[in-house]
Amino acid sequence: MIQLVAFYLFAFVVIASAAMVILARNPVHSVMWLILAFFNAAGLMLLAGAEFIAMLLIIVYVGAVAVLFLFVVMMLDIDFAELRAGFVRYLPLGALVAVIMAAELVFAVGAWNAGAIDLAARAAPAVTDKSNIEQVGELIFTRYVFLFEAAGMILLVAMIGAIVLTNRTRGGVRKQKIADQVRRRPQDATRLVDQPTGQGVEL
Amino acid sequence: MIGVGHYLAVSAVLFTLGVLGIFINRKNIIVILMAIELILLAVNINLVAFSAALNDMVGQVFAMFVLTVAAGEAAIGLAILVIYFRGRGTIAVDDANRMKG
Amino acid sequence: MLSLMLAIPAVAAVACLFLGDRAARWTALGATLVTFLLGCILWAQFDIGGAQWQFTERADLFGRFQWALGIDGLALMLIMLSTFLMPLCILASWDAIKSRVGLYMAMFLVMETIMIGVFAAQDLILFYIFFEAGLIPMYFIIGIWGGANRIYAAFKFFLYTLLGSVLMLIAMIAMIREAGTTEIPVLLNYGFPPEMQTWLWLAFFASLAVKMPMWPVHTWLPDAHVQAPTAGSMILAGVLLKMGGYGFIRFMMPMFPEASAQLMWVVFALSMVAVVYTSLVALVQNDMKKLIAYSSVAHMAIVTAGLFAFNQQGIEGAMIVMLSHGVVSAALFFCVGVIYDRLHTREIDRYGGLAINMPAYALFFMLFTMASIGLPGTSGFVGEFLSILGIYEASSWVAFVCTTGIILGAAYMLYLYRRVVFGELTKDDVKAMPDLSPREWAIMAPLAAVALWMGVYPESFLAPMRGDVTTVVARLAPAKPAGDAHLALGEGKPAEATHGSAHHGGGVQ
Amino acid sequence: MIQAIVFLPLLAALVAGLGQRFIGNFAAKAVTTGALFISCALSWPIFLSFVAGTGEAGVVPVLQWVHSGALQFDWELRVDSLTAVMLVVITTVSALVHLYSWGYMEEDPDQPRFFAYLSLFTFAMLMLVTANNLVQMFFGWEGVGLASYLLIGFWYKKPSANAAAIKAFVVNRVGDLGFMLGIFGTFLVFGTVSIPAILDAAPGMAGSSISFLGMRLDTMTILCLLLFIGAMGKSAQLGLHTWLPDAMEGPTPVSALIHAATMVTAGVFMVCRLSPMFETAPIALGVVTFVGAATCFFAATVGTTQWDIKRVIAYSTCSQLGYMFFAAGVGAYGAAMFHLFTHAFFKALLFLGAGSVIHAMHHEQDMRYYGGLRKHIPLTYWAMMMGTLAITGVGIAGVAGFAGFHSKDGILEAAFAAGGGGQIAFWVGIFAALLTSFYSWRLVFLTFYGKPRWEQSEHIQHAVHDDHGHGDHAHDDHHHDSKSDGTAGYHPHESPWTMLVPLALLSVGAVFAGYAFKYPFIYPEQGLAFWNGSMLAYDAELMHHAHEVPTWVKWTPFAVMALGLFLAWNSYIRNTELPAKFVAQFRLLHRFLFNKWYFDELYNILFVKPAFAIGRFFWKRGDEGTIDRFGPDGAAALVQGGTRLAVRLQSGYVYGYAFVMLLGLVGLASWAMVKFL
Amino acid sequence: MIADLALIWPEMILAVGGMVVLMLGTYLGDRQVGLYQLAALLTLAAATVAVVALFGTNEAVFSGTLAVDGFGGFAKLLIYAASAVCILVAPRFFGGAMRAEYPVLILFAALGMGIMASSRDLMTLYIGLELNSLAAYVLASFMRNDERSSEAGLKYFVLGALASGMLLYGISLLYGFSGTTEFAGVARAMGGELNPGLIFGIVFVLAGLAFKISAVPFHMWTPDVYEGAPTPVTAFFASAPKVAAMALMTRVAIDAMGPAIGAWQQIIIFLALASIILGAVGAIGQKNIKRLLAYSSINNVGFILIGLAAGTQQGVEAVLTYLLVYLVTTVGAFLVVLQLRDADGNQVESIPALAGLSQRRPGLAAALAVFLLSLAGIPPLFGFWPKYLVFEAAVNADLVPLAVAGIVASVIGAFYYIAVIKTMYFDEKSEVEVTGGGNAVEGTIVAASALWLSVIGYLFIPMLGVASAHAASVLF
Repeated sequence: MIQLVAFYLFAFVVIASAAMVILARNPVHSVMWLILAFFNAAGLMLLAGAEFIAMLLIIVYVGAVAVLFLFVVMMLDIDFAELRAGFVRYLPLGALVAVIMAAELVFAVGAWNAGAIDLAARAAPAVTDKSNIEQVGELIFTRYVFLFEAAGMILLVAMIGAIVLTNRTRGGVRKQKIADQVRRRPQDATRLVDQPTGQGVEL
Repeated sequence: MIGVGHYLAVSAVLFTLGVLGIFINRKNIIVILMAIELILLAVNINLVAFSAALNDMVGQVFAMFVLTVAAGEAAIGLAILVIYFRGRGTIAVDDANRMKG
Repeated sequence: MLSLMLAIPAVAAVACLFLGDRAARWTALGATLVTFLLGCILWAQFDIGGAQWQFTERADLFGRFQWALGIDGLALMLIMLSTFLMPLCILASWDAIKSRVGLYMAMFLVMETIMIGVFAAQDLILFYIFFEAGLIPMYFIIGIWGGANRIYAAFKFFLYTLLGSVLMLIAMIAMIREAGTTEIPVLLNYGFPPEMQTWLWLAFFASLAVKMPMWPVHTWLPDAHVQAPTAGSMILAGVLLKMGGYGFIRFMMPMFPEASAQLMWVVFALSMVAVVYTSLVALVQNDMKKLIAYSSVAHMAIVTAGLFAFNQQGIEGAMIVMLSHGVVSAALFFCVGVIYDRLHTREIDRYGGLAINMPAYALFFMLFTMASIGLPGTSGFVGEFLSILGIYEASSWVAFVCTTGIILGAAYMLYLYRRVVFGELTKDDVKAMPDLSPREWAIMAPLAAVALWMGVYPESFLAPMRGDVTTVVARLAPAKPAGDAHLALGEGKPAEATHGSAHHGGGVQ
Repeated sequence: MIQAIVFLPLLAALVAGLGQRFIGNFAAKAVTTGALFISCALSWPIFLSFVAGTGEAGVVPVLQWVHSGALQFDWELRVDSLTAVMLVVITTVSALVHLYSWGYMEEDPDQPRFFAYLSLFTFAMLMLVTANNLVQMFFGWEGVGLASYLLIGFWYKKPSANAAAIKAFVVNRVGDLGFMLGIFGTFLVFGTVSIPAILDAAPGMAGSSISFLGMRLDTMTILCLLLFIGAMGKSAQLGLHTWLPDAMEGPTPVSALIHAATMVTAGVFMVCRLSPMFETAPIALGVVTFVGAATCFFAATVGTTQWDIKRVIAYSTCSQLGYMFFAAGVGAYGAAMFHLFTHAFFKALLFLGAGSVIHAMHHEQDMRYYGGLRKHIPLTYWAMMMGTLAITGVGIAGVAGFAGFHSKDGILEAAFAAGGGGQIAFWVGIFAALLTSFYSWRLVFLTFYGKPRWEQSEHIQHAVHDDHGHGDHAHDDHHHDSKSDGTAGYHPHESPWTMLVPLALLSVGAVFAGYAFKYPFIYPEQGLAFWNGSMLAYDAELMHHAHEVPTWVKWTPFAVMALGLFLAWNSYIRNTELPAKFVAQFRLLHRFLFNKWYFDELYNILFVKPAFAIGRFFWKRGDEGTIDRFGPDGAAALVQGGTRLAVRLQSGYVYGYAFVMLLGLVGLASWAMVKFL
Repeated sequence: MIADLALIWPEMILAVGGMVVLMLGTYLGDRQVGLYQLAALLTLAAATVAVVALFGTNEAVFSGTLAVDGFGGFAKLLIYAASAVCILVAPRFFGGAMRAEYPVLILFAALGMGIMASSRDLMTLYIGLELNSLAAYVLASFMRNDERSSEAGLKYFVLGALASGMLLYGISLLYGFSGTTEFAGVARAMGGELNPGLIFGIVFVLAGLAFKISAVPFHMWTPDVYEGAPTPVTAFFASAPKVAAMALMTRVAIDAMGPAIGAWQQIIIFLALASIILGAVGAIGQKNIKRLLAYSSINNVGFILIGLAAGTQQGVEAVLTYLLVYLVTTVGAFLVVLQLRDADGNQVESIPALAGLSQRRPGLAAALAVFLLSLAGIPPLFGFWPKYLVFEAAVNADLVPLAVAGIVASVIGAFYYIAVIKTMYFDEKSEVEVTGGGNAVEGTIVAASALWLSVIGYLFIPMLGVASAHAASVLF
């Protein structure tokens, strides 16, 4: 019973906050709504018994992604007043299509029936004597080790990408260059000037 | 135990909201990126729900990968957004149509 | 031998791309002459009455299909036509083409390879490759060296004919699937199911009718001819159109005899319309090339009708019309080219009175005009006579209409001739035009000689084809519908009906 | 020998035509004329041998032509009495015309070409008459058509000449349509185009029927009718006659040779050659008779109103050809050929005479501007008299007469004897004879009698003016004086001997040809011997009956001739106002006749103008307006429209793109749902 | 597990090689471009050798998540070759501005594509795809100071993310309704009664993959991204990912959805025809050669899909052959585009500026003409042959109406190819002095591929036939 209540609560909040994400005028608010949505989604997952994923969701999404969003929103220094409000002109049509899609999807998933599924096909049936995180860990280090490594490559690419795109050497930043300092000779730095009277020094 | 159908319905609605968020939005591109996160969230809920229903761990592993990728995607997406903003000085969706036809 | 004939122009074409103008001209001329010589040897060595396929070559180069060449009499004649016209085309563009000569000559040589390839291919896919490939050089020839509206014409030519051809490709695939082979000689004797034949026939028809061209898909031809340079028109009318006719007799008729018989009426109907329609259109043209282009359509309509007469005379006649038209229309286009080179207009009204200052030209032009009209003793007659005679056996209506077309043919050609060659020489620029140069003589004379030769002693041309035509006729014989003549012998006929209508008919006539 | 007769002219034509630049004018003329005289000299012995009964019909093969399945025909030369008749007619007239042209064409710069054309024509005509198969006959048929076209348009600078040439060719082509269809049908029925084979098999086909253009018709009738259409075209029979008067645009020798003596009689020749075939088709023969008689009448009526001297003779020719056809139609082929034979002489004579007049009158052809020429050009006058006497058929029944008398009377008697439709033809013929006499004498009177009326002629004025320019002013008075006598100071000169010799020789023919050869041609027994083996269905019995017609029948032609003579004399000598009054009285009738029954106008409205209009319609509305517009251009426009749409779709807005993707997704999903669930 | 490592040499080489180049770049800075280039090329070469060495193996490794077989090998060879060319031509394009990350990203993208082509598990599919995609997003906006480049990256990213969302959603459905992510397991589920979940899974997965191969209506990003991305990157996008995605799609369709052919065949047919027509129609009137080639790639993808629609081994062979020939052609075409520079050395992308190119640079114009006509599939150019094969496959699979529609639509496509040729050959010289010119390597590649495509290619038909048949047989 409490589960049911919790489920409906989480479900309602996650949907409502998702709607607010796309409807909010201020992007900062959107990020906030997004975080709320993530929290509630994590709750849903907990209810489903996926503790590890639920935690991951909060750590990765809320802890990293959403913060990143917030950071960028702030960093870009957007003039929110200038942002045009409102929606595209084919919103009604778009909304209609979206509703149709939602209906179809609900219809499709509604057809799910455990009996029709060949449970023998499952690659990693869950067992009760191991914790959720243990089972996930076992899988990713055995069966899915290749993909785990590949996922690492993805993160590497993301890193490289983010750096290569946004990193730039700014002018005016002073940086210690040891080699230059060592290589420096007096004649490079000093100049002997026969200074005529009545004129300033030209540096 | 709540039926898997409930989860799936929630996920379907989330997915739809995410998709809707991409194309009805004229305000700025960041919201589009967030909509994408919503879509991925919907997928994750799906995977977890199925995983639970099937009593199979693969779905959860998959969800983990999706999370990983989503993080990477967000990073790259924001990076592109940043350089776009640097070049253009705006992130309004309406302005990103230098190329068309 | 055939491979050599394909290789010589191809190699020369590559060479021309890298040569200077002068060298390119001579290379092209040399290569085409050598190819013509080889063609003559081919003809001389062709064993009339021997095996159906001669000079066959096979090399399994492509895995899925073969490099298979070989000719029968029909192909031989068309190859001869191509190789004969080619040096003349090169000569015809000797002075007229001044820019990018190397490319031009290369395109013509490629064209020659392609034409020989089309007629010599013994593999369905190989045939298709050659058949389609012809579009490219022609596209360049029209587009680069053509007239003012060349772009439109080039595009129309390219896309129109391409659209036709692609359907044929699908049909070919279906044939290969059904028969399990790409070899034309085998396919020729394969019995396709009648239901399938109809579809295959229609697909081939779509392609070949455009190529031919038949009414109402002929409109690319006037545009292409008008805009093409002289030699381009010569080769277009001389050989390229014949690919359509060749396709009819090589593929559609022997491979789909039942469908051919069933759909004969389509061909007949379109041919009848074409003969009258295009002749009337030709009558009102102001552009010389357009007029001749329309006349080509009318002639080709006689070819199609003749082929579908399904008898020896009709088919042999149609083949002779093709050969004759190849020579005569090429000659006529060259006639136009000669004066176009001098005055740079194709408008008929700009000329007049050429007989005065260009008597030799007038003579040749007259000869070709007459050959085009089908005057007995010229090549045009033998073909038209035979084919319409054949058609008559199949349908007196079609024969009647085709013959009507011949009257109109006389009208528009003579009208053209009159406006260009006869009349007073009033215009100063026309007056200043010199008569034929030796180079032009060298082009006109062989064409004239062949036109007359074919008219007086067509046996040279008929003999190699006879056996092959017989084969086709035999193949068609089971499906052949009865003609509409229905000769009823005997005295027992009720006299009153016969007499009454006979008298009436006579009165009308 | 026959090869020499046929091919010498061709050789000469080639030499003169192609080699003119190298051998010069004189040589070209000499070669062609010489060749023709040799041909002529070789032809007469052949003819005479047949007359004498020693000639042997035979076929000389020359070259293989076309062998296509069952259809086989070769180049062959057939000689028999029918051919022999034509040979002498052709070679003789042609040789004389060649000679005549030396004088007539003297001032023309293009003489070699002219002579080459003449010889070429002769060759084609000879090929026609020596044909042993229908296709070779068709070759000759078209060959003479070509030569006729070239010669009519010989003065190619004249637009009217060009128009006439094209008209001649095209109208002939209409006839050829029938001829060709006839050949096709013949082949279909008999499986051969060899004339002897066809004629052998023809009787066996009597009574059979065949479908033609969806109609079921008697085989022989339809074949003969189709072939006859060809004959109508070439022989300018009613309906397809319009080209002949216009053909007078050509030089006069051409008119004499082609449009009087030889080519136009090819139709008659063909009907005679195929007579065994026609004999199996009574209905077709009826049509031949009808058309012949109608032409005979029609042309004669028109001939009475024309002013152009050559046109009068042209209509006369047309009319005479009508005679020949109805003779053939009633079965009197011998008589038809006889008239062809004699007609060749006197009509060529008339034309050449007219040419001589025209030559003398500086190319004036309008008889209104002639008059009183008898004294100026007496030799021509006498030659024309001979011709006129021959054509009008002056002679005493049962005794002797001019050439035309024998042949025309032969026809009329045979027609009368044939009964049935022949009787009607007889009366038409009689009436036409009256008109013939009238217009022939009218021509003579207008030209040679009365006062000179030359001063109104532009040609004469032109000539005089040219002379005047060269002469000196002292003659001015004289000039002025002479104007009052209608001569405008112009003095016609008799033609040179090259023109007069042919006139003289033809006069001989016009006077004696009838009497000399009437036995082999139309007398029952001699005819049978003469025509034997020549594939001509000679009906000795009919000829027998023809000789036994009532006396009034034999005399009527003469009577109407006399009546015609009187009328002409009355109108043009005695009371020169009469014609004008008559015209005023019967304005409509005159206009109708003067305008040649409005055939040209009718054809113009019916065929020529619609052809151009329809052509233009097909071109602009059909090709450009429909086929191109909805075909290639339409497709192109459609694609362009698609392009615009695609470009609009590609708006550059990311949300638009997303929307399209979503639409695609939802569309596919919905489709799959509907399809599979 | 350790034994499995011996079978993924290509992947390991690429991963290690990529990281090595990355390290080199970090320590040596952006100056040693030649070195990175060389290292990357060597890596690719080594990977290629590894692929070739593995020919003939047909095994599933890592618990069946990855396949090592001829099909993947075939695709990988194409991918590596295209990647190599795109690395090869980059320095000239970027001038001094090329950074070490470029070859690294290409290598990682190639790694991802290799994983895509070898995947036999939905999870592998996704990881491979994303590895490739993320690298591609970065590459598209690689010229970060160029507004068009960043906009291209942005669009590619947003739409790509949406597409992978669709794909993922579909995958989740397939997983949920079949209980497994393995292709074989999914196929088993498909063999039973189809339910809405599977159907929607099919639709969503195909839609996601269609985005990668830019099939209509999921092509919208293509023209803009192709135009905006740096030209070597565009060349890369037009070649390697197409091969990978197409190979992946083929695998998914045949291996995972094989029994449900009735459900996906119609979808593929729709995608095919829509791509052919829209690709052709959209290309007409384009003024930018890169954009034109983008539409051309859409158009060609349509033809490839016809081969897939057949769903037979012959169809898959046709797809593979088509991919090979298409790759050569399109890379060649982009190499030509790369060589086009005006007098100031700026890239020329405008088609009208090409007017008279045949006189200024006859060789280059001829090569481009060959490529374009080959793309149009006009014989005797070799581009005809794969077109023939796909239509043959379609006809043999009783899809005659599809073949007819496709081939008729191909005529529309021919229009814009010959329109470019018209500009180069028929028009008067343009005002822009297009000089063109490249180094010997580029010239050789262009010349060789043009020559191969002109007629010589036909001699390779037996070889291609054997290779593609071997590769395709894996799936059946």
